[in-house]
Amino acid sequence: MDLSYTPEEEEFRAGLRKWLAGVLPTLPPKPDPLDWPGRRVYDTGWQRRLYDAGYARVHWGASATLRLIFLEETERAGAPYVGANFVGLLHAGPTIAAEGTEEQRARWLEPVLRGDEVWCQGFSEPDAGSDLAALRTRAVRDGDTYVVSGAKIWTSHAEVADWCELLVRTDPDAPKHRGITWLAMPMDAPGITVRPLRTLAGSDEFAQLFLDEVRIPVGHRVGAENDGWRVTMVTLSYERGTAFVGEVVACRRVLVEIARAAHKNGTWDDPVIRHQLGALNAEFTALWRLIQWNVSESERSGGPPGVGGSVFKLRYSHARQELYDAAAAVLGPDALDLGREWTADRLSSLSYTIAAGTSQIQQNIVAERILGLPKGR
Amino acid sequence: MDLSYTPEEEEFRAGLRKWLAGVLPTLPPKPDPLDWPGRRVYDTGWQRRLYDAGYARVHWGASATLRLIFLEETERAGAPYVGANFVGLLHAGPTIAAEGTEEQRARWLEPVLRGDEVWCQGFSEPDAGSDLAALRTRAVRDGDTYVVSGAKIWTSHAEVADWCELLVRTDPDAPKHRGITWLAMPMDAPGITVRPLRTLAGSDEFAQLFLDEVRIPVGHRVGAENDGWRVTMVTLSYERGTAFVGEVVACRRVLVEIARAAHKNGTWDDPVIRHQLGALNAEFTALWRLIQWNVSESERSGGPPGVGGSVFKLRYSHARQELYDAAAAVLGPDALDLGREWTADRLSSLSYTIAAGTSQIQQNIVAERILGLPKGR
Amino acid sequence: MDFQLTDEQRALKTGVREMLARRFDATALRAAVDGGGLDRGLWRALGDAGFFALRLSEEAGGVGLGLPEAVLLFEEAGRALLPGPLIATQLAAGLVEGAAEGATVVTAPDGGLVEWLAEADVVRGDATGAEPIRSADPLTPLHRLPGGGAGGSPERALLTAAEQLGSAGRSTELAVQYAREREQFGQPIGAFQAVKHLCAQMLVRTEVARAAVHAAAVTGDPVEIAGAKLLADEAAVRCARDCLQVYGGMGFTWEAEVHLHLKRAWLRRERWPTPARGRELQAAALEEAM
Amino acid sequence: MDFQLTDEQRALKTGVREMLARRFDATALRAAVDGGGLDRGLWRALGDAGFFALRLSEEAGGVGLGLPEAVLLFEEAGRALLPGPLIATQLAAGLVEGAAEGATVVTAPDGGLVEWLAEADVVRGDATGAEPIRSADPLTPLHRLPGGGAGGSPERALLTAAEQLGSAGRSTELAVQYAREREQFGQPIGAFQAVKHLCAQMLVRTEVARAAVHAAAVTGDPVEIAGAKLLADEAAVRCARDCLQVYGGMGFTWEAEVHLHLKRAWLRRERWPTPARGRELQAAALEEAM
Repeated sequence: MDLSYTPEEEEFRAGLRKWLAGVLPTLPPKPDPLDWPGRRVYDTGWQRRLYDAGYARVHWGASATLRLIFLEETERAGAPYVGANFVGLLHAGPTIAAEGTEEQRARWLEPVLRGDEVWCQGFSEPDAGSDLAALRTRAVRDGDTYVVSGAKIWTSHAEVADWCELLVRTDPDAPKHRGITWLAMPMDAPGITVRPLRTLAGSDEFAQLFLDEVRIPVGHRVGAENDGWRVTMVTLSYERGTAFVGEVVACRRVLVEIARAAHKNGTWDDPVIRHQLGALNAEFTALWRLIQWNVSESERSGGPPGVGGSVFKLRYSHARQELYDAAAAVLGPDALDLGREWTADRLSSLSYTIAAGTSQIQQNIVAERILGLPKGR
Repeated sequence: MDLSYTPEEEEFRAGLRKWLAGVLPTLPPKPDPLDWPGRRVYDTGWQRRLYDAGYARVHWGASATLRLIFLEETERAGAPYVGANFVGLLHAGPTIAAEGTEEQRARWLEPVLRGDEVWCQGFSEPDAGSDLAALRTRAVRDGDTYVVSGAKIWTSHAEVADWCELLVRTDPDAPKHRGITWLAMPMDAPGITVRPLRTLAGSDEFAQLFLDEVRIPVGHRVGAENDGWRVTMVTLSYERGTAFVGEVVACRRVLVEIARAAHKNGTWDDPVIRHQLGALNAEFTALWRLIQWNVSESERSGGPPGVGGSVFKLRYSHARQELYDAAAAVLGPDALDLGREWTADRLSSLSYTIAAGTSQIQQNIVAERILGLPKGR
Repeated sequence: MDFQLTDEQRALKTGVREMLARRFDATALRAAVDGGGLDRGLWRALGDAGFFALRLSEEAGGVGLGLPEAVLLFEEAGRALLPGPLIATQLAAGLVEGAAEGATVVTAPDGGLVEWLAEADVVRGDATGAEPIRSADPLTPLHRLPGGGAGGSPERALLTAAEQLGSAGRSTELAVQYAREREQFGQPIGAFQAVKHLCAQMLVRTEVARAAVHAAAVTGDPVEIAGAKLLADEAAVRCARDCLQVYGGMGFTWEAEVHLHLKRAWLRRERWPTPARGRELQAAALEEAM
Repeated sequence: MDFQLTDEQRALKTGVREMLARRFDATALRAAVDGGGLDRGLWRALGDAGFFALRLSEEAGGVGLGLPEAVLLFEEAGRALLPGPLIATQLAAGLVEGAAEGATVVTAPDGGLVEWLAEADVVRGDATGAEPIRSADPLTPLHRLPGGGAGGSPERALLTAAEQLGSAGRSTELAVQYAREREQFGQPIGAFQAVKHLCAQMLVRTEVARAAVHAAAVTGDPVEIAGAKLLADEAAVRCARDCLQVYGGMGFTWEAEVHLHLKRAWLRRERWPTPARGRELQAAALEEAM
């Protein structure tokens, strides 16, 4: 049980802090949330600066501890969010790094790290949500090309992405987990229609993709044909690992801000509110420690984060919703004001117990894979 | 929507109140909780007074509204609990009244009402808890006698009961719900062993029954052979109906007492405690109204309470546990003192989400029978 | 004692539901969500149907019914997500000209907020200094009042509770319907215990709230009304929340009805008495019972 | 940073678990539950094994280990339901003669209660006016102190949290084991989602508490310790409660181990800081961070 960092890690942290302090004031103003091309330019520009300063490689290849420090410090300093680079850096990138050929890694990884190329994700389908493996987008082999038709949903940055990591069904007769293939789809290929999808938060953050005989070269396949499910699980367990580090740091900051707001509007004097915020302080401190525990574990095992990520996600998604419920309790009637940052954040927080595996699915995973409870008949 | 009572009902209430005020001071002192014969004498003595005063018939036959008033007023006046008469009045009695022959009704009902005979229940078995229909106690027909062997658990008042309402398996080859028969077993029959069963509350309130070739005449069967499951469901839905009326009245009184204790020890000044108690006040008021709603519904339909009883039980069992958790919050360290009445009551309250169908089973019932959701494969 | 609805009450409820299904169908709802403003034609139709004059005596041109009937009406309004300052207008019937007929739109401050201030013809109460805010509920334009909300009236609280109850019932209905139809892992999701138990708890919350709201309508007791609002607030918010969980990603879209119930339930919870205030009122009642 | 246990720590944990399995087996537990009083032989054996001298320096005849190792020890004690004023005695090692060796039994008031007062050789702190009560925990005789509990020490709070954590882990283990074996409706009850999800939440609560308690042991920070106790209290109580629900009727018997964890968890929750106090301490820390 050692929570101290090595001299090298401390040096990395100090260097990063110094660099951030110098570079952040020089950033251009943030683009409008609805300006997708502007957001791409902003996000990839930031990524390019990280690359040039040598910080891009922290996303894979580097130790999990360095990644933890990187995410902690960038969030603390108020650096731009990963944004348009999310799928490239945290989903497609790690997948290609782990499962791609030498050639594929050379082709796709560097542009992601440099902020030259943006990826989006084509996993979910309207009829395959929790049951992701039930996806029906079909890919039929035609010589050295896959011809793909179907529909995908919940795709971010689709409007400005260069690539889409796509799951398709290549063998409709195989058991559902065994007929899936992972493809990299160029977003400028003919046959792709992008339609914005409005969420309950009122944002057009996501899109639907309609694919009509899109032709994708066989060389864009990562992993073997029909082995896409296994290939994908690498990505998903990665997401459940350290992907939330920055968010937990941010939640702890928001909690302090909520306490400040409570002081200001007098609700701090109400012990019910104070206890609610106090309990959340203990909660987010513990979640931070749990992240450190998970990172240590993945450093030891050398692999991607294990199912322990499900434990974290179950608790964190709930805690995040409680955080914004507490914000609403402090705000009172102002919680109905969309002009308040926390009101919009509260609405987005609702997706946390649903996206990337509902809490119900996560509980099945924990019960069956960690605790060894039997599957139901 | 009418919550007022008819002149006849008000007259019944006034008469009962007056009678209770006169009779309660004349009752003998309460027996020691471990003195089973003494408890039987006390409980049946009270039942006999009710009978003589004309109030015994309220348990079945009378309107549900009169029963409601009866249970409300006796609880409010601090009259003795139904105690040893519980199974006779609330389980076996209603079953025999609904499903017994003319002769059986004549034989068994009057002695229950008069407090002459005490019943106990032999339903649950160690391996058939939530899955009651999986019971394995066997009854083999030998002429006009059933020969019964097996084991039963969670039997109250077994030491002093005259009769036991028993569920046995008469057809081991039939689907599990179709091979069960309801029998009235005389508790003095040879082959019955009663062994006390200590609960986590430290009381010996229950017993286990071991049955070794106990001979029961065929004439003691209520309903047809192998039809015992249906016969029993009448009893169980009865239990989920108005059986908790007195307890809800008692809970509301306890809540006021807890508030008084909070005033006394200063915890009332803590808004967290005050809000907890305030929320419970709203809760128990609503549960009382829900009882009135359920009673009205059963008056209209003319039958036993419907599945609405499951809705009530789900919420009430939880609310009762919250009530005693609130008592513990008010008591602080005194909540660890078994000398305090609420400490023991808190321990017993733990059984409420388990006994007579766990909350999990009740939720299945509500989801499948009321909401029409499909059974899982 | 017969706590069930009378035949007349049942007929009233069915009548209102059918009227709303006709006059405020899915298309009208979408239009309202997309910022159509207050539909004066619909308001007038509600007036013609006696929605606002319900509790006005027959001599005064009203329907002459009581609080229990008003509760049934507002349950249906909550269920249908009917927009507009319905409660303020009904409470103004007979007091503000045109309110009973649906010719005048009346609003009133409540809990630090004023709904539909810009569109209302008459404001009852003090809305000085009210500033427009971007309402989280797309069906209700809002102004924020400086300072907190003052006290409110039990009648308003009861009718708000009725709206919450209707909304809770609708969220339950939506979740159950979706759970029956949506298939995942080769069976309807409603066959999974996790979903089944979510739905069962939704029903329990709704039915407990119903008993509380209906009883409070009969007794008119202010403490009982405060308790009913507490339970109805919780039922509406949590049922909408759970409905969203049952819907999964599909509930997260702007097009699904689910989020409208959640946002409206949040808004109504801010009306007097808020849950914190309601618990204090209940505690005070306990104190009196000591 | 390597937050995992070192090999030495793992070995220590295993060693203690094995020692307790030998010296305090199921029969010894039953005897203790049935009111056997404090087992002085066991106490001495714990002393010989270094349980009390663990954090005493080697020069002073101790084992020379730190808070993290002490936490592992008390986790095992909590898991095994080991009776006696263990924490007070360990904290007295080096200060009270014979405590380190297990020759002296030391108790101390905490949170308005004193455990094992009649059997202790030494009382640290003021137990004036202590009155015996009928303890709800059959494994811990109790005296009640007049007035409330005063403040406590972070070290005591941390070791209490460690006991709670061990108990939470054990309740989870018991529930999972029972869920795998108990069959109802033709399959192990652990195959039903309702039971599965109860168990999953038990594990989540335990693992979050573990991260909090272990980190607090490393940093020794009083605020972090208070937060760890808050989470460990909740984990221990709710896991025992849920374990009871998984066990159903079978958990309701005196013979099942389940209730012993629940009662002990309730008792430890009353030690300083109680959850209410812990939340205030956390709120105060938030105030400082503003």
